[in-house]
Amino acid sequence: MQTLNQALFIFFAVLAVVSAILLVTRRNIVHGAVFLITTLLSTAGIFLLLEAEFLFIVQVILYVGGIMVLFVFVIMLVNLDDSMRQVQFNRQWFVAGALALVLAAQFLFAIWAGRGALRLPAMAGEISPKNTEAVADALFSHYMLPFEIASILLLVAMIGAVVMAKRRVE
Amino acid sequence: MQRLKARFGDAIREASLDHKQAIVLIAAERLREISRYCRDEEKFDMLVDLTAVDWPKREKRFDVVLNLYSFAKNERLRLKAHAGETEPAPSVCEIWPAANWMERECYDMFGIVFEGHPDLKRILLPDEWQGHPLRKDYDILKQDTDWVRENLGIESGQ
Amino acid sequence: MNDGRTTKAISGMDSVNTTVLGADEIILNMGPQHPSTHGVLRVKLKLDGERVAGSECIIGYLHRGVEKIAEHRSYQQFAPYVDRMDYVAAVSNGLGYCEAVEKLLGTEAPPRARVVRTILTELQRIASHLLWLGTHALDIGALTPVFYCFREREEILKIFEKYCGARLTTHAFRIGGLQYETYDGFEEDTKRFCNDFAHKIDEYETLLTENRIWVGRTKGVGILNAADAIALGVTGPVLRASGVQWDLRKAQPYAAYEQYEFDIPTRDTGDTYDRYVVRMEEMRQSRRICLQAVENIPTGPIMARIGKVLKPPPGEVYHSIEAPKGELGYYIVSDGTTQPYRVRVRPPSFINLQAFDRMAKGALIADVVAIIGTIDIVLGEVDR
Amino acid sequence: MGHLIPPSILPYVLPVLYAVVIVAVLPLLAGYIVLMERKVMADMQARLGPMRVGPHGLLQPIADAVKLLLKEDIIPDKADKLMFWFAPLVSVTMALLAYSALAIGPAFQIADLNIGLLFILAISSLGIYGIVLGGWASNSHYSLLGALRSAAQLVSYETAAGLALISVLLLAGSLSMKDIVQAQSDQGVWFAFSVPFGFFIYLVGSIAETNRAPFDLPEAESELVAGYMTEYSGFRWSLYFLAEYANMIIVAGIATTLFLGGWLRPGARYHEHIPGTAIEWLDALPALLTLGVALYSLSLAPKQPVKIQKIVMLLVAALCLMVAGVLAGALFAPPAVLQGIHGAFWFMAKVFAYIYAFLWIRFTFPRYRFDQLMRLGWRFLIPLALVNVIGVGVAIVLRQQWAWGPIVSLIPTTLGTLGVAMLLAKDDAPVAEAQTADGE
Repeated sequence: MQTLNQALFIFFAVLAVVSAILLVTRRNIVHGAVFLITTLLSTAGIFLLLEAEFLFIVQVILYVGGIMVLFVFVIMLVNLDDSMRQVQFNRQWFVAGALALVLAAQFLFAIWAGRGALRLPAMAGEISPKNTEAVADALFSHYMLPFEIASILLLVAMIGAVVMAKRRVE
Repeated sequence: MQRLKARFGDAIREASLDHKQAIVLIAAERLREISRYCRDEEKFDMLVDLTAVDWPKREKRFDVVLNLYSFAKNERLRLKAHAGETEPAPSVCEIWPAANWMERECYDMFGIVFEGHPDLKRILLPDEWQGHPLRKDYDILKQDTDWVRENLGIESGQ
Repeated sequence: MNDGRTTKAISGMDSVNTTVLGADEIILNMGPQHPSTHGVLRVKLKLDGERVAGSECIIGYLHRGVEKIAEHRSYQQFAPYVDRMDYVAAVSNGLGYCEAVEKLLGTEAPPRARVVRTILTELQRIASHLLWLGTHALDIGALTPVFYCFREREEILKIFEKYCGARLTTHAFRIGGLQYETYDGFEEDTKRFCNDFAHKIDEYETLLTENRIWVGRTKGVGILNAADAIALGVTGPVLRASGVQWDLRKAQPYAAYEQYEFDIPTRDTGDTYDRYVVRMEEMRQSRRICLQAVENIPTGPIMARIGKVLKPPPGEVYHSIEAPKGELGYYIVSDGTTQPYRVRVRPPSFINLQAFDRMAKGALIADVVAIIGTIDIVLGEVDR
Repeated sequence: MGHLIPPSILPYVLPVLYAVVIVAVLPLLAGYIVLMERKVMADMQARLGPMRVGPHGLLQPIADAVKLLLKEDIIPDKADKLMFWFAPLVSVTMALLAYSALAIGPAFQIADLNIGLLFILAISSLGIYGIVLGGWASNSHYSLLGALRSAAQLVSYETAAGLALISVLLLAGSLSMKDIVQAQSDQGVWFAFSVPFGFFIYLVGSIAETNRAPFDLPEAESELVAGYMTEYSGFRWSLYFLAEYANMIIVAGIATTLFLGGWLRPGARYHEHIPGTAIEWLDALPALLTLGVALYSLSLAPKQPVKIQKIVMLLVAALCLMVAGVLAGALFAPPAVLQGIHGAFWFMAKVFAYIYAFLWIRFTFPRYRFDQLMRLGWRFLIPLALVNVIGVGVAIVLRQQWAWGPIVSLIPTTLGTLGVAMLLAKDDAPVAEAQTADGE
């Protein structure tokens, strides 16, 4: 079981990184969108490896099934022919590179500092109890308030969308 | 028909009955005015058909023929007006919108120009076609050979 | 034969501009080879998103110059050409032409011929409406009615085949009467057809009339009010669906229609659903006429005494009949020779199609298909 | 067998085996559903349907498959090559992936995820990408319009179908397919009867989700020629076709598991025994049915015109006899095996019944217009589904709080939902109502 899990983990990790890089460098925006989807799916895969299948499902349905569909919709509706022809890499290439280096340095330092804790934890005994129930209990007991606030926020957003759509129709 | 004669007098050239169908020959210039009169007072509210007949030997060679029908009186009337090859005939599109395509077809087949028509262009034949087929002098085998050759790439349609 | 139109179509085709669903309109070309334009009709639609901003019908792909040919044929020789115009209702074309020439000659077909002509024309009307219903339903997406309609239409075509040997372009009538005596099983066949046709119509009705989606797709689509209809010269079921109670068979009876009583179905809103209901009702009325006519077909000659060579006196005549699509008129000018000087055909489909632009304005793309179907056009008649 | 395979991958062997079986059987099954569709369509339209290839057209699917393989595979020149190749793959893989959680029989399930249903929903919602990318890649105006329309349709009807499923989950209490069926057998009633509205909404939602029948607007022949599939041809087109039929089977599978009691034998409580034996009448039914089919095809064999068709017919008869033998043999096997085999039979029978309903609806109803379709989805189905969920919730509270019987508690809520449905229908289709008001 151990080797297979690790093999899968490595596969997902590499897939995520590669598609992220490809995502940024693509000229054709639709290819970019597809690579973004592969990145999200590979992170979902990693969730699954950690037996957090509820998170896996939420990631798949919410991100890939919902938000990305919106992305692809917008890409289709907006006329992209002229935007594709513009030069992708303009002069800020420099500044971006420098910033990335700084960020990378910070990451490395953090990993190096905490290297002691990086041992792969032994598999947590038998497979953890139903992950969904665990998430549900936590959600509705300790984090009741943030859950309600979030739902109200969503409600407001939905109503806002409807109102905007209504005005455009008239 | 008597009412028409009384109303327009000289404009009505002749009025006859052929096969028990009323035919009234009128002056082309007064066509629009007479048709408006027919539609409003005489209740001929439907233009059934508008066509043309080619009499090459006459100096005004074309007969523009309007068949009218009145729902109220369940009667038919045929107005005929002479039109020359060059001078345009008045269009009755504003009185009966039905005339739009029929006048376009007359223009396409006979070459009668209807002035006052919203957009007079050929309806059945391709736009660049030369010649008007239904004229008597347009031989049945004749075709606009250069159009055929240019567009279809074959020697001749026959 | 690669008709000139297609090259023009390709060269003249407005390139569908690349702004996908941008603000400005898109020009969408439907036809001439489009599955639901009932033949070779090309419609140029100016779309604003899904709505039709403007439309222009481009016809002439099937133009064969029938009227020019008429001037080089004798009266009898021209009769078969008439069937080729509205090939779906060939018999009623033939009736119109033969009666027009008979009027020109001043003769009348004998009573027996007139009754048989009425029966065959009414059967042809049912067959034409069946074909219309099948294809119209298919365009809107109902896959089944087309097969039921064609099953019934097959019965009628069998009767035509037994009578005059041909199914579609029958050339069933001759100037002055009929060519053939009715075959001996004629009355039984017609009676059998009419009897079991009654509950067949109810079968279609149950399938479509109360069908929520059918009503949703046809109600309020392609509305044409009475004033517009008369102004545009529209005739036939389209006019009756707009509320004008007018049918040539009642207004100016011809053949043997005055002997039978039947009523004229009309509706008032003039949308696709009303035209559907009017045509279904018309089928029932035609069935009634056929039943009454078959009861007593008078005996007697079937051909008026006119010479082999027809030389009508110079003059002109306009005669029109109620074809399934509308008023089909013949304006024949004769100059005393054996060949007509000018034959003008008043094609109902051609003039009804003119109303398409007014009906399609503001409709959705899906409705355009329904509107073309509801006008019931046959391109052979539109282009002549 | 255990010692042959290294222990570390033992738990994976059975699922992989099942997966291989499903992936192999699916194209064949999809092909035969196409044949079934054409035969049923023909039967409803007073004609015969494919008769020429094999006896009664039984070999037609194989002929179709070969034809599709040989057909030229055209790629439009300005098309986006990568996307054009990738899009149908997405559709097919998502369709096949969704089978992993489907429980065909009590034993026959690839992976009993405890979030089985949610997994299938998630995966089938990814199917949209195949359609949208396909429409975009073929770079033609028609296919793009078709793709956008079908995406909008899928998104809006998925919510309705999802809500309908939630109302059932409240009763079932678990997401795993096996537990849902178990809950139905414990409560002794199929959820279709206890939550009729859930079943109705899901039926309509699933038809819309697989782009079929009255909702097949994206590839409405008359306007957009073939929607997103216009530019595809040959094998690539058949991938889309396979994806569509696979989706149809999944949707039917979900409906069977949730509403029609998965692999439960109809009348699970009815234990009438055949006198003198331990076999229950209903258990013997599958065997008898397949036996009957075998005998019928045997009787047809001599009547086949062509010799080769006689042989094929005999083969079919032999196949049916074998299946009947297996089903009969299972009667005498221990109950676990009996349930396994018969469960699979009942599951497939219900799936085919559900698909038959699909076909039936397809051939009687004309096509919806796009705006009507959206209006029905958003203004009628989704609110009704919400009310239904609330209704079922109230019913459960009634049962727990005041200990009403399971059935009694559901009746008032169902009636309440019915009332709301009438209300919604009233204002939703003013057009139709107005017609009947003044009509005949």
